[in-house]
Amino acid sequence: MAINWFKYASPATFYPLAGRMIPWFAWLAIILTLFGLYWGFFETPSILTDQKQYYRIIFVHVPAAWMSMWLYVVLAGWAIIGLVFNTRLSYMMAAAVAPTGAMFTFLSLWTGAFWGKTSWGTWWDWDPRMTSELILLFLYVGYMALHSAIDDTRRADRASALLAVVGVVLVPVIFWSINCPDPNQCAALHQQSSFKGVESNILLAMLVLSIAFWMYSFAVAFMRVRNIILERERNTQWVRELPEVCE
Amino acid sequence: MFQTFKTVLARDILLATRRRTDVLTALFFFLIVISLFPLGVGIESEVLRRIGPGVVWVAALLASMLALERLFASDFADGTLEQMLLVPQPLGIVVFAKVTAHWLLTGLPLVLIAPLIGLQYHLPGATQGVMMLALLLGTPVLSLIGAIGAALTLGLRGGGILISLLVLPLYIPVLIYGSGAVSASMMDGAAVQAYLFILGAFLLLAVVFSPWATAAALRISVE
Amino acid sequence: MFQTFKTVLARDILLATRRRTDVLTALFFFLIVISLFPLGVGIESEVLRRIGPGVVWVAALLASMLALERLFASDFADGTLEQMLLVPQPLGIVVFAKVTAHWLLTGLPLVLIAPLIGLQYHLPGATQGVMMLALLLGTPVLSLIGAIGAALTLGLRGGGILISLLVLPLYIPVLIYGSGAVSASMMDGAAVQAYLFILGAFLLLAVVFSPWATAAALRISVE
Amino acid sequence: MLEITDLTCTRGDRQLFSGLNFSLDSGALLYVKGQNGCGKTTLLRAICGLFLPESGEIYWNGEEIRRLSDDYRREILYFGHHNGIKGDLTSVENLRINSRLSGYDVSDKEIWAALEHMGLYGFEDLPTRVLSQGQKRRAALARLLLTRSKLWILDEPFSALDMGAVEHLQEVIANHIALGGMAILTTHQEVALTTGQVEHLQLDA
Amino acid sequence: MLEITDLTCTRGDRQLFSGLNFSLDSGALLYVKGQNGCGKTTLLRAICGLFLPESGEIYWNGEEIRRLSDDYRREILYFGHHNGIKGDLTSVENLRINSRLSGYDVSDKEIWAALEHMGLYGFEDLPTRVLSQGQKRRAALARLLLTRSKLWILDEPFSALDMGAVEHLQEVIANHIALGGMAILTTHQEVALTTGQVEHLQLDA
Ligand code: HEM
Ligand SMILES: Nc1ncnc2c1ncn2[C@@H]1O[C@H](COP(=O)(O)OP(=O)(O)OP(=O)(O)O)[C@@H](O)[C@H]1O
Ligand SMILES: Nc1ncnc2c1ncn2[C@@H]1O[C@H](COP(=O)(O)OP(=O)(O)OP(=O)(O)O)[C@@H](O)[C@H]1O
Ligand SMILES: [Mg+2]
Ligand SMILES: [Mg+2]
Repeated sequence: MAINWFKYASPATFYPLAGRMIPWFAWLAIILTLFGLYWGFFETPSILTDQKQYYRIIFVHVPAAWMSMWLYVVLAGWAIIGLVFNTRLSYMMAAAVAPTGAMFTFLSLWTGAFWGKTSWGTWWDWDPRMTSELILLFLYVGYMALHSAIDDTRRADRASALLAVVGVVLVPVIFWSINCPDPNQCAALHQQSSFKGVESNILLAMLVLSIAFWMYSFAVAFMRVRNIILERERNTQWVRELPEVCE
Repeated sequence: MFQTFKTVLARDILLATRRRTDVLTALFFFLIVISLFPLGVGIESEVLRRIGPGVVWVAALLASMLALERLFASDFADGTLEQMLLVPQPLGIVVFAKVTAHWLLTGLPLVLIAPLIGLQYHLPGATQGVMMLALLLGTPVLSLIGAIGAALTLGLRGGGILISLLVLPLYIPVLIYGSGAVSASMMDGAAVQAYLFILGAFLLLAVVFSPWATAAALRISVE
Repeated sequence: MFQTFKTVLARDILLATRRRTDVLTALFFFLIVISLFPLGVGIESEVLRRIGPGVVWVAALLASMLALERLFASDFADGTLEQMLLVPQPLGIVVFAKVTAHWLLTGLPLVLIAPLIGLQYHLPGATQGVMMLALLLGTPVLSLIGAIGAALTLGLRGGGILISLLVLPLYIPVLIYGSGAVSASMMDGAAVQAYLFILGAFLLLAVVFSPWATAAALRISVE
Repeated sequence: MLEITDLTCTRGDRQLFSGLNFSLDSGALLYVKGQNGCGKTTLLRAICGLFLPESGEIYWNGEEIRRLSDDYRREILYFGHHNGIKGDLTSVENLRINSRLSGYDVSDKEIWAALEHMGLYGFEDLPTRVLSQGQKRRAALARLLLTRSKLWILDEPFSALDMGAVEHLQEVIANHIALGGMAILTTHQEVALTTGQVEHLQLDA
Repeated sequence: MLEITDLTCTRGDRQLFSGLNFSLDSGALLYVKGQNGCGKTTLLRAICGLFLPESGEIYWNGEEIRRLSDDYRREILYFGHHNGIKGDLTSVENLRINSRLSGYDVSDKEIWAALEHMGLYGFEDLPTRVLSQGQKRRAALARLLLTRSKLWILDEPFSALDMGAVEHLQEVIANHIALGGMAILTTHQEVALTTGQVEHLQLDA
């Protein structure tokens, strides 16, 4: 049996579906966060010496950094689908994902800065990863700024989608330029990280929290997309008939 | 098709020469920014030599970006852009012609003036050649990428400064490799070639993709 | 008279908030320019600390100038400027209100963000206070001087870049004393006061003279 | 009360008109006519003080307008080829700011009434940028219903308006004249204005 | 030859019109009427392909216009609320560039003749920026005398023109129709067009 994907691309169908999924994602996010933090804080103390306690910030820092990058890919994916198939829902999804992505970017910068202050003795340096993260923040802000600067929603959607696509073409180039501007020397404050070097308890907490952030992103993006749907479709019959609208 | 390219190119250059100042202002802006730095930073030649390549490239970025705003805005305001969208030729051609004119008027002068800057910042002779070459390869990329931003922000209030927000992050690779090439030429001649090669690759990519992205952006913005 | 001032000020702030981005873009431009430098210049903290004050001031100059273009241009294009010239109050008041709004939206945010830049360039804590104070005194001067340039170039093609040509040289004293104050605070606390005092004097002069000069320029440009 | 003596206006090296003399009393309307490019707009802007004539004087109640400045500007309302409204603000906000700047406070109720009067009911709260050409014009013209200025200077106010709106605007102007106001008007459309004293000024080169 | 089926256009959240159907043959003129803001401009821009309609199709000689793109654009001439001429160039230069871009070379003699025809004799060499409102309009309209496009789409072409010019323009349009051309027109002025087949489309909401 073939699934009619375009059926779910209609806001009217997607709205209730998203509504039903939000609680699941929200609860998963809460449970996993609690578990991850518990594990990170109470099951790992033995391996961290006293001056290394701040290392625990890794449980927020690294998942946030991962999510920030992944969400940009998601954003661009929706943008491409929107431009190709001209489905309104994809634009709405893109617009709904952006603030969460920006938030994680900021979170990773913020936690990284604190970590840096304690670990490297400086709030900020021009380490490649840090620089890339900063630029990612600019890209998110650019997307949101363009979207909010245009108040014809159709134009706003399409223009900012195009920007996201241009961004995603250039993002690898930008990151690659920052990481290795000179083929001979790739000095960085971040060590060449690999999972092997990380203690398994820490790794577990980190991974659990990554999944928790992921679930959180789903829940928040769905909530936001539902709001966007309500606002944009407020003049349609089906929105007027919704119980939460007509009361 | 070539006829269209030629007409648009000639038109934009004619428009610029009508106001003679236009041709020179990007250049002057560049020069002024470059000259402001020693005033703010101090005039020790060691420091200047150190920051010279970076300053030149940042100034080039800003000059190119500043001029970008006008790329489509005035055509948009008086309705001629609408007419260009109705030209019976691919819009990408028109865009490419406009960007070419823009580069000839704002990018090329920077390339030609480069040696003068070399003097201001005490850069050695060989470096100046590299700088010109790097600017020659890099500034068209700036114009091409910038055009996309200019098209997207068309007719928006605060367009000028919104463009910078969208476009400056995308300029970063050019900045890094451009100033990298110049810095490298002061230390190690061999690495220069790799830098220039990468800049060339950027240019090729930009020429192929940017006009079409810009055209798409224009269609969205004019609607 | 105060009523007119209030109305124009409220109007311009309302216009800016209508497009929420407008308020933030000058700020982001400033941040991006500041962040570009290390990419071009290199990331050694010694060099960064050395050029930090200069970079901050040059970026502030550019951000303020870029935003200036919009000060009268959009009012000119849609005919509201003409209507303002016909307001039964001295034109200087209207101009002063517009410049104040401009500074609140573009200058003040720079002052508030200054400490963040201090971090990026590894500036010591005391310096950051001085930098904020210097920016607080200096940025209004930039807005006031810039307004004259914006009024003179109104409606000219390539206005944006022409403004920079007229205005940047006039900005130089602010740049020199502003970055001087910041640099001095890193070495010799006593000299700082003198620098700030001079900046304050500039501000006073600008507040007194610039609105009338701008008003005169506007009358000429609109005719 | 408005008196013009020996007015000559030049643009570039073209002399548009020279030695123009006329005067306009309360309750009178002056209808400036002429081909495209004969200098109607230039004349109107000169009367507003926005354009400096080559020679000649313009008097308001016997005083030179350059000398009066603020006091004169309080008495006039100029409506030009441009609408003079901000696209980013709604019609209501535009009108409110406009009247505040002209020096009188108008209540929101009056503003909404004026807009409804101009046929913009339902569009009051949209940014004027999205309005159609004619709707923008209507929003700008709503000022006429709120102003307390005596001398209206209207440059082609009827352009872009549909027929209903043209008729309506004629009434508004006629009303103003009937109440002792003054107006100077240009238009290329045949418009019937009957109330008050209508004078004609042919500006042809 | 131009056929429109079931066209619906929306701006913001306002539906301007829906389910619009009509077709237009050679030698016919379509007169689009309606109040300010009813969607005339939007309809005309949709026909040009500058505005994407919410739903419905537009066919030219049986083919969808989006598919034809270049070939369709060669057949149409659009004249909107904006003049579409550069203020920094002279009328002659503007016209020359315009026709080159439309794909045909017109000699300078023809251009000067067209401008004289439009009553711009003596103004050909001024930058159009200094021309009066109506003169700018005339310079822009001179394109109609040089074009070889079949379908003219004219949005209020008569606005700002003086009476002589309005009459003249009517002749030009009538001529085009008589030679088998097509035109779509909006205007708020009463205009008498007699030649050819004149259809009316009332667009009211
Ligand atoms: C692309 C974004 C980022 C990723 C993927 C990332 C990833 C990581 C990872 C995996 C570690 C663990 C061990 C290591 O490799 O050193 C780490 C450590 C750290 N990160 Fe990040 N990070 C990112 C951005 C940032 C930013 C923006 C900052 C600062 C503002 C920052 C500051 C730090 C610090 C201070 C450490 C501790 C290093 C140590 O003490 O060994 N990171 N990061
Ligand atoms: N720099 C200049 N050089 C020569 N002629 C000029 C210059 N500037 C303006 N003009 C001429 O001055 C006249 C300005 O006329 P104005 O705008 O007052 O006309 P108008 O009567 O309002 O016309 P319309 O009915 O078209 O609005 C035009 O004929 C224009 O060509
Ligand atoms: N974002 C939006 N939200 C609501 N309404 C909008 C929006 N954008 C445009 N409109 C409306 O769409 C209509 C556009 O009409 P259009 O410009 O096609 O009118 P027109 O028939 O050409 O009028 P005119 O005779 O005044 O030129 C206007 O009524 C305008 O208010
Ligand atoms: Mg006129
Ligand atoms: Mg219209």
